[in-house]
Amino acid sequence: MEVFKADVAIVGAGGTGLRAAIAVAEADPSLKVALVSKVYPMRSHTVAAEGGAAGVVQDHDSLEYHFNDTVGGGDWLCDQDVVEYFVAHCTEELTQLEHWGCPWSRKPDGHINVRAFGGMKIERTWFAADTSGFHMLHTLFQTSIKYPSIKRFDEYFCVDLVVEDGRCQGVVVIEVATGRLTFIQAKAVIMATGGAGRVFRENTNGGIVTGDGMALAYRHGVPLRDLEFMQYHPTCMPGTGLLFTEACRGEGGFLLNKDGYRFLQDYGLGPAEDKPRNKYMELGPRDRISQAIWHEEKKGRTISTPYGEVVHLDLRHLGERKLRERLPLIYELAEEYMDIDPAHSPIPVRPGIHYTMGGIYAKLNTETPLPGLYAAGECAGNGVHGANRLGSNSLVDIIVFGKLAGVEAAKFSKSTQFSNPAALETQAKAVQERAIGLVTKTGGKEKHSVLRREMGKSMENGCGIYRTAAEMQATCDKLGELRERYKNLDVEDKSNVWNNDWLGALEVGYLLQVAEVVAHSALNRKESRGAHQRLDGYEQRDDANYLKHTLAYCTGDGPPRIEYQDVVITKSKPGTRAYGAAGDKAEQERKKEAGHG
Amino acid sequence: MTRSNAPLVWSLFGAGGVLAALVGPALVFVTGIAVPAGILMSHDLMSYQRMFGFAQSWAGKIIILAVIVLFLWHAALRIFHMLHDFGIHPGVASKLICFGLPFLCTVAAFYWVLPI
Amino acid sequence: MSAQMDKRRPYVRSMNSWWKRDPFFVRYMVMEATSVLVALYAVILLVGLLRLSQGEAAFNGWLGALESGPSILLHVLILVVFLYHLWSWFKVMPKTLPMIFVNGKKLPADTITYTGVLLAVVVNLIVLIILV
Amino acid sequence: MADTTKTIEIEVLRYRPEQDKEPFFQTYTVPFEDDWSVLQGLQYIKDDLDGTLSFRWSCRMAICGSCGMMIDGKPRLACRTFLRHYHPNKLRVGPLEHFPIERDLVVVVEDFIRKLESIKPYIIPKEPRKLEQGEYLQTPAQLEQFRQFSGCINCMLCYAACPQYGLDSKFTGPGVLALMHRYNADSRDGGRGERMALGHSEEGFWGCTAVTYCSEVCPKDVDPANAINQNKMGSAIDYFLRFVAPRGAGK
Ligand SMILES: Cc1cc2nc3c(=O)[nH]c(=O)nc-3n(C[C@H](O)[C@H](O)[C@H](O)COP(=O)(O)OP(=O)(O)OC[C@H]3O[C@@H](n4cnc5c(N)ncnc54)[C@H](O)[C@@H]3O)c2cc1C
Ligand code: SF4
Ligand code: F3S
Ligand code: FES
Repeated sequence: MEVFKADVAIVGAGGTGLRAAIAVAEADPSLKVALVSKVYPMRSHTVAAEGGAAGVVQDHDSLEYHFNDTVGGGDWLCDQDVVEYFVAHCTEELTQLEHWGCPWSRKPDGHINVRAFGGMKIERTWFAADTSGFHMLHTLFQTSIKYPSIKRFDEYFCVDLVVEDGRCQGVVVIEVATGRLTFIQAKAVIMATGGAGRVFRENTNGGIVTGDGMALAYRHGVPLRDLEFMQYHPTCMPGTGLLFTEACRGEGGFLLNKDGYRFLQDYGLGPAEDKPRNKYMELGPRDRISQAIWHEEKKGRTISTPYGEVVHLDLRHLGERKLRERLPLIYELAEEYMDIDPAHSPIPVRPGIHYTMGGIYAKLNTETPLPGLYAAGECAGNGVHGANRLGSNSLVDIIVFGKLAGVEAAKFSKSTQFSNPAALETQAKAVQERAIGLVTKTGGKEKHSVLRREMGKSMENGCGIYRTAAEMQATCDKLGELRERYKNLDVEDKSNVWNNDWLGALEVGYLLQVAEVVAHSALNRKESRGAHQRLDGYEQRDDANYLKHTLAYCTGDGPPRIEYQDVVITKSKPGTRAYGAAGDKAEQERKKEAGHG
Repeated sequence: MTRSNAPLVWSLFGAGGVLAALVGPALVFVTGIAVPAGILMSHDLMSYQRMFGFAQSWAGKIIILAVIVLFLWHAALRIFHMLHDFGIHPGVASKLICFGLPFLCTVAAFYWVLPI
Repeated sequence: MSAQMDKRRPYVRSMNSWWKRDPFFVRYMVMEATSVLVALYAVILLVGLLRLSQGEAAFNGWLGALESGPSILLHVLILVVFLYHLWSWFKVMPKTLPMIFVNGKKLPADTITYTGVLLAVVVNLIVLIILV
Repeated sequence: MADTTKTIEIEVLRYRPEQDKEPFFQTYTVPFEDDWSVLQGLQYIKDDLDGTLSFRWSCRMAICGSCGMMIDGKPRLACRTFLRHYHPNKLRVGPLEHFPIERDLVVVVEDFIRKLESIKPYIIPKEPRKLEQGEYLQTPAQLEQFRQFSGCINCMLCYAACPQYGLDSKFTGPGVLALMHRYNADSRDGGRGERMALGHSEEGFWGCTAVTYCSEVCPKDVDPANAINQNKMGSAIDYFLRFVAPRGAGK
């Protein structure tokens, strides 16, 4: 088996992985970086992000506001030390991207322009029209080419970590073009594999967002944290789940029910005004809006379509000119995919799974409990987003913590030596055999596409916007069944060259494991918080028992073991999470209280 | 990377292309259709005397040269590309044909028009 | 493992008659082919020049040849080709100019093309008027 | 989901290097909905009819650039081309032209990536700036000078459209040259001189014969033909100026 030695191996070349790679290269050009990605870097799903990235720039804004929005938005499940670090580094990282060439939209005077985003008190979302993630990713990819120490492994699929002596010492990868396996021996490994939205059926995520890194870390004993918090985005295309960015609402779009009524005012987000107002109405947080749509459906005030119930995203009043300038991609999506001209008709939308708040348990400095393994970006559960991520916080999460992971992994790799490859190679060979065994095995009966579909459906039934114990239990049972059936898999394609039937089978294996963690973590959390909302007697937030992170541990061939861990609270005591006029009132009261106390 | 010498011919190609668009149709119509067929215009327009007189003036010489030479070079580059497009890759032979001939014609044009 | 490497066997397709594959390419080739008649016209003029330099009799011979039926037909064809050249030249023009901004908006390609065509038509007419 | 009544025949070019000597067409009958893209049709084939069919895809929303292929002879993104436009006729799908076929609809793209890497596609600062100094100022008008060219999703449709690339793959090609122009035209950048050696060469701008089909097929209106051809004049001027002022503009 081929062996490649790297000081730092990075799995994933989305925004996180690329930023980490550059950070290692800048920290010490003599460190060799292996940057692995199952797709060419610019295909990574960061490319799909539309709306923008948050960083405080306006004079009347402050880090404290950004902190409060994030912690409140996360329903106080955020680790506040992490959030403090985060908000303090967003702007600097966005400026760094500007220096590297990112074409951020500008004000007439040449300064960065910012737009409003849901749940944010002040406009602080940097944007490049509505292709912000695309531009960030390409800027990072192209900049990474400058550094000769970064050796890319494009279209190499990671099948496992190699753990020896209690530390992570490398990864085993499949070269997609040849089916050949390579062992990348590394002193430190960074996981940057992105989210797991594909455990659900209707979602905004790309086909590659299959939670691979989470499952791999989990198998090696690293707990997955807070995975029950899966974000529904309220405005997705019925059927495909493609996203209409929150910026649609940031620019002033309305959400209407079947009577043309701005229903959000009935859900504590009002009063309704014509102009967008931060944290009011359509600029409320995603979880609240998705939940409101769910209630509208129950009240029979939504519109029926072949793809389910929808509400209307109304952009007509913004006018074609502004739409073409600020939301060109959205315009195109509506026109091409739905045959709708958003300047003249409202767009039917429904909630779809969008973002994985939880992930591989990582501390503030991105290290995981497994020495030598770091995690950052959407695959990490570092506690920055709590129970609900605010729009435009993720694109900064990936660069702030991507960079930090690079710096930390570089430091770690310098403090350690390569160990004797012999023992590692035995392990790597075993991994190889297992991976190849999946293809060469005959007599299986199950198709991975079938398992994937059943999983997605079951997740939607049990772990949707609102959850009950009975439904969650049914999903847990179903996932247990799928876990068993997976053992009886048959991979139809037996070839070596570009066999993505094989890779698809591996991905379904990852997905099933992550799905099980999501479902069991959800079932065990007997309260409602952020994106986890229950209808079976646990409708309230329960800080006494559940102001805690979920930690899910792998138990081998079975459901996860669930443990809990305290949330780090530094300066923001859990309060009422309110938006609209109620939010203003709550804030005033909090201030008063702080003044008295 | 070696610098391409394409700009030499390309400049002439471009100039020829513009000229062919701006005056080509009118010229073809006059010299090839209207005058010879006597439609709308009299034969006199292209009589030996008029033409000779025209070619005697410096302005005349320049116009004649510009039209003939630039048209030729405009065509030369396209023909060169076409050979390539048909799978005859740029080699000495195709360069000789595509650029050698127009070069000879250019020399000839100068040689013939200057003494007039 | 190098045995597996050999399994990769990229297949390279032929470019034979590529220009027949798409109407767009056919149009491109027609545009390129205009050059043959442009060259022919230049050569006709060049011969005229030679004849002019050889004296009146020679020149009249050339004029005579122009008056023949086939020659006139050929020139009609050449005229068509020049007109197509005119059109296609300005059709490509927007690609060859740097972007032009008017009031912060990019000048649309069609505007450039039509302006060019209009200009060419006017210049051709002026030439005609001068000559007549 | 709505009732599926319509079906369409999709002929897919298959090539499995380990068993096929050369590519051949295989026909699949696919039930579809009106809003289905060609990509969804292929996914249906892969999931339900034939798991051995290989193709690249990810975002489904015309932004990742993975799913470029020849659809009825035209280079298109499969995720942004809809089956209803072909129904009731059948539909032919093949791998992108001008690239070697790796397998089925997957082409070898290493050449493209190598080219992309070769043009220094990153800011080479005109004036270095520290993070503490904040962002470079860039007016919307300056942004407009390159914004369009920065929209390239690397889908390579333009390469499948460009016969000059097909005839001679040494030509750097539309997408990458557009990217080169994108950096040259950025007010923050001072690296034009370093990049133009390639630009001035036969492999650069001069390999283009202005076919312009590249711009026609580009799904993001990058207009690579413009990026290339607007540089020819400058390159030509530079060619001649060199003799007048040997250390002349732009090198
Ligand atoms: C449609 C959409 C719109 C969004 N809009 C916004 C927004 O406006 N603002 C915002 O802040 N956030 C937004 N987000 C969220 C944000 O884009 C993502 O959270 C973020 O980009 C994730 O980046 P990442 O680098 O962690 O992962 P990704 O970009 O997903 O990269 C993952 C990488 O891991 C690699 N990988 C995965 N598994 C393997 C394996 N087994 N082997 C090898 N490589 C592997 C992949 O190839 C890829 O390179 C949006 C998300 C979506 C889906
Ligand atoms: S220029 Fe257009 S067609 Fe070419 S790769 Fe870029 S986006 Fe695709
Ligand atoms: S198609 Fe090719 S030849 Fe030039 S204009 Fe486009 S690169
Ligand atoms: S799947 Fe991403 S461009 Fe088509």
